Amino acid sequence: MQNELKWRGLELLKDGAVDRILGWRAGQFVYDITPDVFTDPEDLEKNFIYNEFCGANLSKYLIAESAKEGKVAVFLKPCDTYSFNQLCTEHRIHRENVYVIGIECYGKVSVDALRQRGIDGITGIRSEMGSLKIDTIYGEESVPAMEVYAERCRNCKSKKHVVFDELIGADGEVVDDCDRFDMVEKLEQMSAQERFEFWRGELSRCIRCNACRNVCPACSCEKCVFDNPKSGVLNKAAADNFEENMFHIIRAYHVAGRCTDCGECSRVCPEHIPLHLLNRKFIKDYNELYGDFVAGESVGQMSPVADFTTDRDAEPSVVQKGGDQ
Amino acid sequence: MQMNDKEWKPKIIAFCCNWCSYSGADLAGTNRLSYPAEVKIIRVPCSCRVNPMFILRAFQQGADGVILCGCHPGDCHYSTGNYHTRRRMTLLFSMLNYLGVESARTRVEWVSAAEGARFVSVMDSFVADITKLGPNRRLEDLRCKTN
Amino acid sequence: MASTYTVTKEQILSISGVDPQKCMRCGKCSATCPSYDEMEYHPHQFVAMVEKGEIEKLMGSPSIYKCMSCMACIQRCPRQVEPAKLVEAIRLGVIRQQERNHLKPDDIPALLDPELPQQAIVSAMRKYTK
Amino acid sequence: MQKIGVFVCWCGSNIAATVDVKAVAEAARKVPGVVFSADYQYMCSEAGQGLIKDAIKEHGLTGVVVCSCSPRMHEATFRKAVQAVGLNPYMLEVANIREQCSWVHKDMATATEKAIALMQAAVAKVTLNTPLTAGTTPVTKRALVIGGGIAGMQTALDIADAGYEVDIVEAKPTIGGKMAQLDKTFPTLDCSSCIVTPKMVEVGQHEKIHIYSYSEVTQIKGFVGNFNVTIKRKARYVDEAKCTGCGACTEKCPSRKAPNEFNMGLNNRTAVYIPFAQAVPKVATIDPEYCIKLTKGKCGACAKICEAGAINYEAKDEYIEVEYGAIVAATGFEMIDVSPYDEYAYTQSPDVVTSLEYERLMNAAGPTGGHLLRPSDGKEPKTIVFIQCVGSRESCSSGEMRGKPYCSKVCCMYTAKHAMLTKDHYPDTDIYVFYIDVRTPGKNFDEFYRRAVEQYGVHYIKGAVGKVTPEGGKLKVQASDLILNEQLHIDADMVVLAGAIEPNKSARPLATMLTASMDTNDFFTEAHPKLRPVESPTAGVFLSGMCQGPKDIPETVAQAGAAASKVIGLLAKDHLVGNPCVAHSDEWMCNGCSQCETVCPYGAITYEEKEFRMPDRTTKVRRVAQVNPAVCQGCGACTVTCPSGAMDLNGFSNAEIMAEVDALCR
Amino acid sequence: MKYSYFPGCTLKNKAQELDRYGRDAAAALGIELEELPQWQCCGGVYPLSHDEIAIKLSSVRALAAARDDGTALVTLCSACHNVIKQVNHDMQTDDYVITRVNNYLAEDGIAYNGETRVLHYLELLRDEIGFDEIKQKVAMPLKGQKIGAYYGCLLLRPSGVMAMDDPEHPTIMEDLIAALGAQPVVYAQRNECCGGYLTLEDESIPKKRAAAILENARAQGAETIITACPLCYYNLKKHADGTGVEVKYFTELLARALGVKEGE
Repeated sequence: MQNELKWRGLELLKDGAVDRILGWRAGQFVYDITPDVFTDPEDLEKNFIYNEFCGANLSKYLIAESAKEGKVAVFLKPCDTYSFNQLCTEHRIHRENVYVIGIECYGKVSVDALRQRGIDGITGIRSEMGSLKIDTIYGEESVPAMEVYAERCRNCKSKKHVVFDELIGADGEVVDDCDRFDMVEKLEQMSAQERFEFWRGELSRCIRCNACRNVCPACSCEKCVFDNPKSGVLNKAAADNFEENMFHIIRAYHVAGRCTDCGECSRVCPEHIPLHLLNRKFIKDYNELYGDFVAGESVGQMSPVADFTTDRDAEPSVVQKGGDQ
Repeated sequence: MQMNDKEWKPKIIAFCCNWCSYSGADLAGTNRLSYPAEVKIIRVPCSCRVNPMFILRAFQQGADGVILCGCHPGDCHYSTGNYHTRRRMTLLFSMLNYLGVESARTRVEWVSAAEGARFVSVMDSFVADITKLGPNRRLEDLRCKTN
Repeated sequence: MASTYTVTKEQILSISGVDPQKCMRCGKCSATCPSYDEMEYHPHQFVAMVEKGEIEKLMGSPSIYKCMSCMACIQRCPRQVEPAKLVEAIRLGVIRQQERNHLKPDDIPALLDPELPQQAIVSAMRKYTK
Repeated sequence: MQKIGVFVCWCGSNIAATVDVKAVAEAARKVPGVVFSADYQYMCSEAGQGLIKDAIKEHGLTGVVVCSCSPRMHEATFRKAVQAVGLNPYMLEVANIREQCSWVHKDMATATEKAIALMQAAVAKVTLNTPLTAGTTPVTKRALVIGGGIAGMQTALDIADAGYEVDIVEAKPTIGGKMAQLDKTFPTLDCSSCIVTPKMVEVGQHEKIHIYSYSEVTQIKGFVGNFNVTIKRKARYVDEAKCTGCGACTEKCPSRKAPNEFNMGLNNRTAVYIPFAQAVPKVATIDPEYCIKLTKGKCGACAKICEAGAINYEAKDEYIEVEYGAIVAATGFEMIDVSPYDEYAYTQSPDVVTSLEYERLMNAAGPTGGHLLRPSDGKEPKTIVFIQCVGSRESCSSGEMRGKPYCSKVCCMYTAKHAMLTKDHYPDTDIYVFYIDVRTPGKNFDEFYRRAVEQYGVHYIKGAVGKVTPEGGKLKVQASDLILNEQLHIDADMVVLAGAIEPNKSARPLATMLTASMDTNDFFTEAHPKLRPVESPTAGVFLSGMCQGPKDIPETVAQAGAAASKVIGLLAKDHLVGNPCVAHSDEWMCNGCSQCETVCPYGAITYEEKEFRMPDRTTKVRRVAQVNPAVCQGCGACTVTCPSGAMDLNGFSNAEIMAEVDALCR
Repeated sequence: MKYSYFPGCTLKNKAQELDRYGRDAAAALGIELEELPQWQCCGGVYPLSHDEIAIKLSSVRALAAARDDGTALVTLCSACHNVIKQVNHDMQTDDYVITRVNNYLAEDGIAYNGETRVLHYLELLRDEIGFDEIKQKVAMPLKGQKIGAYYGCLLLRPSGVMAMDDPEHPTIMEDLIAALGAQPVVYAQRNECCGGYLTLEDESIPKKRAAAILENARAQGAETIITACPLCYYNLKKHADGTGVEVKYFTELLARALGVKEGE
């Protein structure tokens, strides 16, 4: 797959069809990968990487890249294409400047999951019929892929590319029986006290590194409210319990109806806070209350959060009274 | 400021839209009806002006309950504002509930300019609910104190 | 003939899926009903009487065996009340009880005519017996 | 640093009896930023206002808080007062310590404590207030009325009589609308054309009114006071300026198969035609669909006969652009297509007609010259069945709804009229009216209906018609009589269907152009259903007649006048002073995502590609939101939907409201 | 073109003509109607009550069989069509029915969610073959014949589900009549009930209904009326003597016009 992508990238660069390629750059380790822009074919040849660790969603970088002169080609996995469409809906991406290469994806590996299994010193990875062969400095390891995929991949919502100019590999289908709301349901069934404790436990670990915000394709404001003294919620660093009481709630609310559940927030969180569970709660709620809606499914959709109906609609009192202290 | 439970009185912020609910509250006054003084009203042009950030801010600053009052659906001075409120607050309250914040601390009520008596009964019941719940400790900015 | 069993209004509403409160009393169901003259209670009365809870009277009336299920009342009702579904629900309320079949298999041979299509017998059995 | 003055009103004993006003004033002095505080018996009195003015001058106050009655009562009074001494009126806040404090609480200590909190919140807010100035925009002193029926004509006349220029755009070749097609009007039974044609003439001759007949509005830009409208003048192939309306062409025209719209298609007209004798403008029009010259290239009979040389087969559609200060929608109504109700056999028998067709059959200028003859065989009908509510009052819960959920309002009355007029001319006619309810609220309306029953012997039957079967020259009507509980079978000669009325089809695209809202039935929505019934929520757009909802002629005329008075009120101003409490977008923070645009009920937000000089001296083109302050009404819906907080509301900014929250939680 | 075919019990017995002519005509039009290897009676009438599940099972079995065969399911008898089409609609939209039916059928290893397209033979003619095409294939045009279509109730109602034609102003049979070279006669009673199964118990209603229908057709000029329903056929034919109106199955006229009717 990597060679196929690289070859296609080279071809596009060389024949001048695009000026830049947005892809993944190899780092020191095989799992140490950075999204980057390649303009030089030689650089691409040498440093472009694509493997089971390339989880990063590249669509957000297009806000800046597509605003520049010339054309940029980008590799998008199925879930990334939803973010791409959503950003197009919000007029953040200059579609005409982007050449979208959809790439097949079966899931991306969580390095932490490997480490938890005691796999360390990783030097290579390849996938073979549902299992992963991992080269380490201690020898080869084989693990069932599903067990070390990131949560968002285990609960993949769609293998279908909702947008592409060309495809490498096959296009898949929307996963109808995906279980991504199971954990949200589990939380909903807890008592208020249990939920509170769960979330305090998670959110109190927040060190306010802003990684979730910076990686999130929906969190792409020109100026974030938390950096803006006029917003009334200026707060640039962890100082009090702002992170528990305000930051993540406001962030989740701000991206509600626009979040495509790409799962980048949880992927990058150094404290392993399951932030996607906040976003999924909103998604689950509006699907149940206002009808199914998938952000980014197509360009120009009206989000149920911004929409309204003059007919009967759920009243705020539908929220189940979690009255216990 | 430490108070024992007997002295404790809830702090309640009521956002009222200028056209219906704020007038409804005025009418309650004109008719000399009475409701608990813990309710403090903030006037907004429309219930749809209320940003979820305001509600979180109120809780963070020590409010024990936040209530939003707007025109009845269909009667919005700006035609559609309260329809937006309805959705936004449904989703926000559900999220707060999900985070373990007692959902009785948040409420939306539709109160028209003619419903002075209803304004009073809404406030009475809301204050009673919050009094029963006791002080808001979950979203208050009290990390040092509670631990 | 009074019914041995009472069937409640709620049961009728649930079996039929009809909301009689949608009725605006225009009478179009009765205006369009081809069985009207043979019925003691007419389609619009089924709606009004179910709404009032007068289920027993309807259960005891031969009218419930006069509906041809032609669905004209369902089709033409301007408020989507679907009176025929009430007639069916009340008839079911009767024939689902023990020994309350309107037509017994033994009765059939006497009613047969050499040309009568099977369809008529099957349909009648479906409508009149349990 | 702001210098704030706090003024506590006693309101006689209204406040002072429950709130310790001195304590409030005292507390105010301790609030940072407050440099002056006072209390007084009646702050709203001349002397009280003087106190405020003097303090502003003396202490150089930059902000004022008045603790008094509800701002809904005296905010305007106090704003005027501070403005008089040079302070921006929006640097004043009112703390409502009467309606929301002294009047609702009994205990002095509690009330005083709350009054102090309310005062502190107001101080916190005013500290963050910034002076606001309302923008002004000039007003183009010309109005556009879309639709030339009785509603449009009346609106135009009333505006024009006040001295303003008015243009009427009418899609048909003549003004007059549906009223010109009616025979008599209820409940007075006066002749419709006798009252409407003089109006048409008045409109046609009014020096301030210009009629664009056979024209359509195709584009609307701008906003209140400053609309720019593109009008399409459809090619009528006859020069309006030259045509004298002599009608010679219509006599010579060999193409005589075009359905006559004026007579509801009950007879035919020529391809070149004047809709009816009293048409305004009285100018011929060539129907390009039926004109032999235009379809086949040969003929030219009309050009030959026309002495004025008005015929021009080469004419093309023309587009003109005109500026207006106000727009009135008066697009009127149509009757629904009743053919889906074929249980009434409308498509199967020519003797089943709609009420509007019946109207023409009764009219002296109609296809039968006023003799009631049934269309199939030209015989006088002896038995006539009227069916009410055909397509009105239908349930809207199903996707396959044929009709409309509302009551069409006028059918009960015009059917009583039809019945009586028929009985007047043909007393031995048997008339049956099948009704669900007879709705006659209106002056002399119920009396009118009762006359039909009691004096004329019209058979009113509570029930519905289920089926009409044309057979052997008769219409077999099967119906129910709910009172007698029987099914009726009537052999009728004619059946008249009171079809539901619906808004004219042109209304929906017009609403889109106007960004005016509509309900699910395509009636225009009023700005407030009770208090602003003739205004659209979109500023500068007004509603006249049936386009807003079913109504009869007097109601239409009344609404037309009301719309006109609103237009006159607008055009009387040289400049529009806006409400400064409107939304505004910080262009540097705007993401360009369009969420605000989608929630704005007024279409006040547009997007623009703008060039920005970046700190590194490069320029960047960004898509940013622009709020038109003349259109924005200040609801704030956009401010909440804006993810970046670029959108804020003057007078109720995020920071101001949060400051109030903070103060009240303290 | 291949379709699964559900004849229904009446067409195997008292209405064999309806079936035979239908099959012959289909063959002449190049349509392969393959009778489902196993089918059970549709039940004759669609249950109007929401809680009747068992009655719907035979229809679902037929529908599932057609689905497994990858073909649309064609019916000819109006009653079968009405039942099967309505059941199919339930299986697409009504969760209450879907769950319960599938629970019953799980034993037989059947799971069905309304995937099959149900076509009445008339729809097959109109939508799959096309009346223009049929017109081309007419060998013996029914010139000069004045024919009224009799729809009855089952083909059209409830219209939201049946979706065959406008319930008050249907044209599908008239268009067929015109395609066969005859002159269609429109008469208002064509979509009114014939009396249906009431004929078993009480003949008076069908008698009255038949008289009204036949009289109306005759008065509007029809010499023949055609139907797709064996029960309508029975009720009408029984009372047609002396009215001057003949009652026929539409397939008979179709077969004749196509030149495949035996003995002609």
